[in-house]
Amino acid sequence: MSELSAQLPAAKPKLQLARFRDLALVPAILVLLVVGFIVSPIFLTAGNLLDVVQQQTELGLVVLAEALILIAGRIDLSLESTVGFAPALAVALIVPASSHGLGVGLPEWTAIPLCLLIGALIGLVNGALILKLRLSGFVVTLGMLITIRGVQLGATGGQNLFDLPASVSYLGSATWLGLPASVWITGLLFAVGIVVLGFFRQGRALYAIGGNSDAARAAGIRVDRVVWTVLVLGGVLAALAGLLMAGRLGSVAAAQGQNMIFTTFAAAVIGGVSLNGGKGTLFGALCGVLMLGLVQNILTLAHVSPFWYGAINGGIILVALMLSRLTTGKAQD
Amino acid sequence: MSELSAQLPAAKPKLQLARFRDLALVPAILVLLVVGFIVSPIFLTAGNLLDVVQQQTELGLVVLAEALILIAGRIDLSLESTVGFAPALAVALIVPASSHGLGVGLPEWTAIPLCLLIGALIGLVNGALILKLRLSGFVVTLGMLITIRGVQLGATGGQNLFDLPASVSYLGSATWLGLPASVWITGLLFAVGIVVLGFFRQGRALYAIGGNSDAARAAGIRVDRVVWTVLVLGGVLAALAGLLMAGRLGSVAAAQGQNMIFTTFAAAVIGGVSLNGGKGTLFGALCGVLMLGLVQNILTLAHVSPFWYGAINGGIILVALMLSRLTTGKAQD
Amino acid sequence: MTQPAAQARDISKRFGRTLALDGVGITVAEGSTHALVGRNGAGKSTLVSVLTGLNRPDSGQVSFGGEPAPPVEDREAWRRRVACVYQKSTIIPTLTVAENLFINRQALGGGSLISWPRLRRRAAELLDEYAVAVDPAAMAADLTVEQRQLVEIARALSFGTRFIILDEPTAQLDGPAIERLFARMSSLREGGVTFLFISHHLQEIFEICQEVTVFRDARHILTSPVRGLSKEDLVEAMTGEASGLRTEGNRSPVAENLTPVLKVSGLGLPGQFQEVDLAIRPGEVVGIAGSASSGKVALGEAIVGLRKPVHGEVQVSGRRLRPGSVPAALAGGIGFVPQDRHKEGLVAGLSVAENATLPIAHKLGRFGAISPGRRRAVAESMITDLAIKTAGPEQDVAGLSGGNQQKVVMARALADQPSVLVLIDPTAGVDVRSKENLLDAVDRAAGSGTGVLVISDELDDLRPCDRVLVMWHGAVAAEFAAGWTDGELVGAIEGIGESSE
Amino acid sequence: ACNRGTDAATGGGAGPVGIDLPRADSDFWNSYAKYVPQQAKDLGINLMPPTNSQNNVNTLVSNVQTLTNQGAKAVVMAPQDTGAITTTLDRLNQKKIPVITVDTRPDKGGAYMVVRADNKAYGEKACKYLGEQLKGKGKVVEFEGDLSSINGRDRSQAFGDCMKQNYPGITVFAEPTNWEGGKASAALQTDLTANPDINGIYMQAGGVFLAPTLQLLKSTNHLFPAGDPRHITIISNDGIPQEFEAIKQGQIDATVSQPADLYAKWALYYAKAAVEGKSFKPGATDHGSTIVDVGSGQLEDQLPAPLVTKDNVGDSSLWGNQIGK
Ligand SMILES: Nc1ncnc2c1ncn2[C@@H]1O[C@H](COP(=O)(O)OP(=O)(O)OP(=O)(O)O)[C@@H](O)[C@H]1O
Ligand SMILES: Nc1ncnc2c1ncn2[C@@H]1O[C@H](COP(=O)(O)OP(=O)(O)OP(=O)(O)O)[C@@H](O)[C@H]1O
Ligand SMILES: [Mg+2]
Ligand SMILES: [Mg+2]
Repeated sequence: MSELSAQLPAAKPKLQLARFRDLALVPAILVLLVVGFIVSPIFLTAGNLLDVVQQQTELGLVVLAEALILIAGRIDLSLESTVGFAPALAVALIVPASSHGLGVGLPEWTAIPLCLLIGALIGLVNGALILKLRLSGFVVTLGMLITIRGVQLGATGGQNLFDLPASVSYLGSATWLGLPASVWITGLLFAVGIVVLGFFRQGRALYAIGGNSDAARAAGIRVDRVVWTVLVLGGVLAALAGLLMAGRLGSVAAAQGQNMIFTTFAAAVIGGVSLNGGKGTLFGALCGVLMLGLVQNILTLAHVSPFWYGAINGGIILVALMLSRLTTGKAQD
Repeated sequence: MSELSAQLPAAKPKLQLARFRDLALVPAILVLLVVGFIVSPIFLTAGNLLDVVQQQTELGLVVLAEALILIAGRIDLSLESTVGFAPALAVALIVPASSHGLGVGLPEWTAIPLCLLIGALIGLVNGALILKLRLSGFVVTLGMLITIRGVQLGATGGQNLFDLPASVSYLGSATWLGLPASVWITGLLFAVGIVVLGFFRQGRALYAIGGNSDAARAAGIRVDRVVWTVLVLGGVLAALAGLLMAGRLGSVAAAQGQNMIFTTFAAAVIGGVSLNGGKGTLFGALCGVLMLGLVQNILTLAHVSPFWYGAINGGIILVALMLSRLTTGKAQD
Repeated sequence: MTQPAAQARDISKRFGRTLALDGVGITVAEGSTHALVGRNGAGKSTLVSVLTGLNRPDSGQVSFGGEPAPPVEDREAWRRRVACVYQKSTIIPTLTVAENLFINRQALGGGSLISWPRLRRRAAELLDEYAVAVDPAAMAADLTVEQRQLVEIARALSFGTRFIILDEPTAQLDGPAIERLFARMSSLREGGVTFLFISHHLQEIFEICQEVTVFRDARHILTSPVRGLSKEDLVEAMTGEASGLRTEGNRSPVAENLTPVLKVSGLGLPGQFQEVDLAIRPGEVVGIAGSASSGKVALGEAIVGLRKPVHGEVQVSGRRLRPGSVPAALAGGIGFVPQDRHKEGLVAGLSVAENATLPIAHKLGRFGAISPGRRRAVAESMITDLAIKTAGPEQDVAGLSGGNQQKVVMARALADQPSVLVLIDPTAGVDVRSKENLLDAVDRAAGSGTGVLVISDELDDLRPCDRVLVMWHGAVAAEFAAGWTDGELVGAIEGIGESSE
Repeated sequence: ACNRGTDAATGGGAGPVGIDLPRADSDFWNSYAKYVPQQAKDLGINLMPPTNSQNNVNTLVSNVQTLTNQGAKAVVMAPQDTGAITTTLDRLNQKKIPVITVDTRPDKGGAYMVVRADNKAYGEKACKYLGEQLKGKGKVVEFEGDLSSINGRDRSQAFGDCMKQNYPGITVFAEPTNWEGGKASAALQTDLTANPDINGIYMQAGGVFLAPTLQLLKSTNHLFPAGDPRHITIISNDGIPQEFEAIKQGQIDATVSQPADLYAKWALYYAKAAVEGKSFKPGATDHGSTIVDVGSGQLEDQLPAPLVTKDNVGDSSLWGNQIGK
């Protein structure tokens, strides 16, 4: 779209600031930290900030997944229901019927691999429909979103599954070296993702595909294979997010993950990932996740009226984005 | 994506099928009509089909708005909250404080123009932020979505507004020449939209802008002005949808419109409108709206278990899309 | 004295660290055809965007017929004064050819209501006038590069404006199309229309222009009548050095008995080309010429895996390549330049370095890791080797001038010491001196044993070839050994001459 | 900073007690929110500023974390997603912070006290009322709440089971609505077209479904006052003032009043008692309710949820008659 506009005068700061796009949220986050400190002395304590980080881990993983998919120029709405469906099915295959299971009674240790496998399968099916049948990705994953959430509701009768296998509960509550396991896992995966997307052929391929898939193909990148891999990976990450969430909340709620995709897109796009593909970084996306978490935490600490919560929340987000626009001087898209 | 393959000799059949993209849903809709007939003899009665149409009018207007915006290569998430906010604010400015109004007490007749004006204003502000501040449209309208829904909640104290001005109730329940007013209004607006987008320079400009906005600018189209107009129009249409909904449901619920944007995108994209801009028709979008309505109607008539409703709903949508893909032989995007 | 049709004075324009125009001026006399030349990145296209109101200059003024230019916001007013074929495509792929031709004036003279049948008829007439064989109802996305360019030209000339700018209109056209364009231009000129014409084919300047302005490094160098100027003078003004043009290559002929490095047997793709056999020995440079419909581009694309042939096979160094697979072709040792740099060549948004090293990313580190240092070093050597004008390896490739983008694609093809090079229109939009650089680089590659296939209509590209095959309607119709004359080759390309059918 | 030390609410009294409100966009919960500070004052409780979880379990979890970080000695909450707070309860129990849940019961127990009306009883009351009014015959549309919420599930299940057992002559059309008025309206319209003889409606939330239902009945000519033979018998749940108004006008017949005031009062009462270290046993209470052990020691104070009909709609002790006046 912007072939000619590349000639527009925005070019001036562009060169140096191209990489600042990823840092665009940093000033906004700093301002939020100051605001939070003014609002409440609790805010800047390690405990509170750690809480914020921990609460955002699951969203973080889903955003990680969506950011990968968006960078590769695709879209996946079904991640949201994978977050609920994958752990629900895995747990239901394990726990006895008395705990609302399906009565299959697989061994406990299978919980985590099973859940991740289910996530992978969903990604696989999405990939098949998109790449083999050449259906629109938005439409396929939308249908998938509705379908698998429906299957979850039908299969569990809307019941929460709360007899979690030990491994799942462990994941949700364990602390490793003083930090919650979920923080380690998410942090590590983001670190790996940032390195791979920044410095590995396989990661750069996503940018090439998202930026111009014909050119990527002509450069010898196996476009379909990479896209499929990313979709499967996305499913796995969403399933992992679901595991962490189940573990943290102590059950798989029938509505687990519901409406999450909206926040996911918000975080990714606020963080500079473009819906048109080929642009943005995982670091930016992570900043988006953290920003949303901080705003929410500050609003809670400030005890704003619940009636005005939404308005203030939206207002802060808008102001923060204008701030990041003005500090980096970069037009967004 | 398929730019390379475009050079292949496929060009010939493609030509004729390019316009079939808009008709892609027609076979699927026909199949649904047959299925509906099998499910219930009531289904194919004029009364029932009219019900379906009437129930979809509000969604239809929002889809009309979103389709215009998408075709012009933009996106507006805030339409969803305009559906609630515009009528809520208009009504609150009119009804007395005892009916949860704001105590301003504007005259009753202002309800409809006021509501539409509020919708226009929201579009205007979105346009300013997107075009003047050059913020990302997704992010701006997301922030707007959260903010104005929040303002609605704050201003009304989360109360439903039950005492609607007579004009609003009238709109929601009047029948003109045997058809509900809302059906006339929506049908007429779609007809106008289809004609303008198909046969007027101003309408074609949307396609040009969405297809390649730099080229459109080079061709003398006032890109910014057109986009702004479309955003304002979108706000007005969403406000109108909100009016119809308030009239039909007899109150402005605090959550009116909530989660509607999702279905809106679904209908538009299923109907062949591309998220990348420049593609699709209003007729296609209308087919998308009707298809979703028919599926829902059939499920209601079939009295499927509420627990399996979602799964079956999603499944039908997926199958219908594969069908439309196979019958038109056109890859989607 | 009449006012000049268009005049720009003291125009400066900066893009980030790049000063694209440095106080330049140009005066285009009413009724003349004025050439603008300069090396890649000299600032020609930037001036065009200023003269057409797409870009506001940092300083300086533009006037038309003595009147100051309208504000950039008033696009209609600009369009009344100047029509343009931009270097970058302004075709809207999602619309039909007919609509593209009449974009924003679909109602054909007043009013807003569009009559599609009338529009299609008018479009068909217009296309006929330029002998463009395209269905007006076709989607623009389905056109070939040449067809798109022709549509752009037809559109620009059809406005009825008195001043028309053509930014490298001929770079993607074959000979007959160029001839038709020039014929059309001269009849318009007789009607008093003024042209600003940009091209890297200097003989075209001498053929159709009366005056020429030369830019070098963002500055105005000279404006002079074309008559009395020699090609050497022009090149000297462009390059700033007095060395003459390159003489013919001095590679020694390739031994007959070497085993072919590229062997194409019975290759066929219905509708494009049939039963093509071809063998290229190490160090041999083979050209393929042919008109737009000859199937030469499709053949090249089939060899490199961009298309999947239905019949036959391709062998590189004796190994059969998996058909339709670019990775297989690259792994087999093919390097190539695709026809359309925007579509298949470059990823806008990524840096010059990254674009230049995309196919060799696996060589820049172990286990898929890419060492930024090594990438930078490789890219820097490419930038110096091919004299790519860029702010640095990290610049977004979208910010390069057209010719420099082409050089990046070329650098990439040469990057991996390929055993076979397939070059489709390799020098499109490249300036005279850079063209020599590129062809020298090809020569060097051939000298080290690479078999080269050049698919082009540019006689300059074909001249260094050991032999040139001419394709006609999907089959090889003639073969010329080195030493052919322009006339006989052009005749064969256009299907007059000794075509075998 | 000028704000140090002001976060915990000042003043004497038991506490501080933290309270999280579930949502701000429903009349019922907004009334509850209004009663909370009044009751806290009456009970002499040092109440921290309430948080609001916006109907989102993640927000609830983080709100509770924040409340405890700020020194809450007891926490009152109304988790709409009852499975998803298991871990939170465990954590609070470890910290010896008692939890009172309102309206819903945590799936795995662990609350100091549950204060709720019995949602299964709502469904049953509605079933019995309709069954009797319709004399065991006819067709009834049921607007089911979100089936992934315990209240929607309990009401649906109890209503369905009761109908099946006691009134086999009544056909029930159970419509999934996700608590959305628009969905209910569309489903009712379709059902009425297909079955013009529908003679009963059960809506699981008056706040959401009342206006859409009445408006639809009106525009499709199905709205007749009670007494008219064509009248469709309607029973609702919630007890908001608009339902009372509709009962008075004969548009609907009954509602089960969910006691917002009592929720606030007794939740805070138990919070105070918990801070003071008191303990309770199953059995009748002094306020017309019973404390039940619902399993594994989880105590639940089941407050009375009166059926409101034309006969008692004027009762000024109903919360719906107290607000907005
Ligand atoms: N959008 C942009 N961002 C950054 N630099 C730019 C941009 N557009 C042009 N430039 C730079 O301005 C200079 C002039 O470019 P221009 O396109 O005018 O050259 P040109 O003379 O048309 O070259 P060519 O013959 O290759 O088309 C080049 O160095 C180019 O890199
Ligand atoms: N050469 C330029 N230099 C600086 N800014 C420019 C230039 N050209 C366009 N712009 C800016 O880019 C934006 C788009 O301009 P454009 O000319 O497309 O507007 P438009 O489509 O004519 O709409 P309007 O009706 O608002 O004038 C405007 O904000 C304009 O100010
Ligand atoms: Mg140029
Ligand atoms: Mg050029």
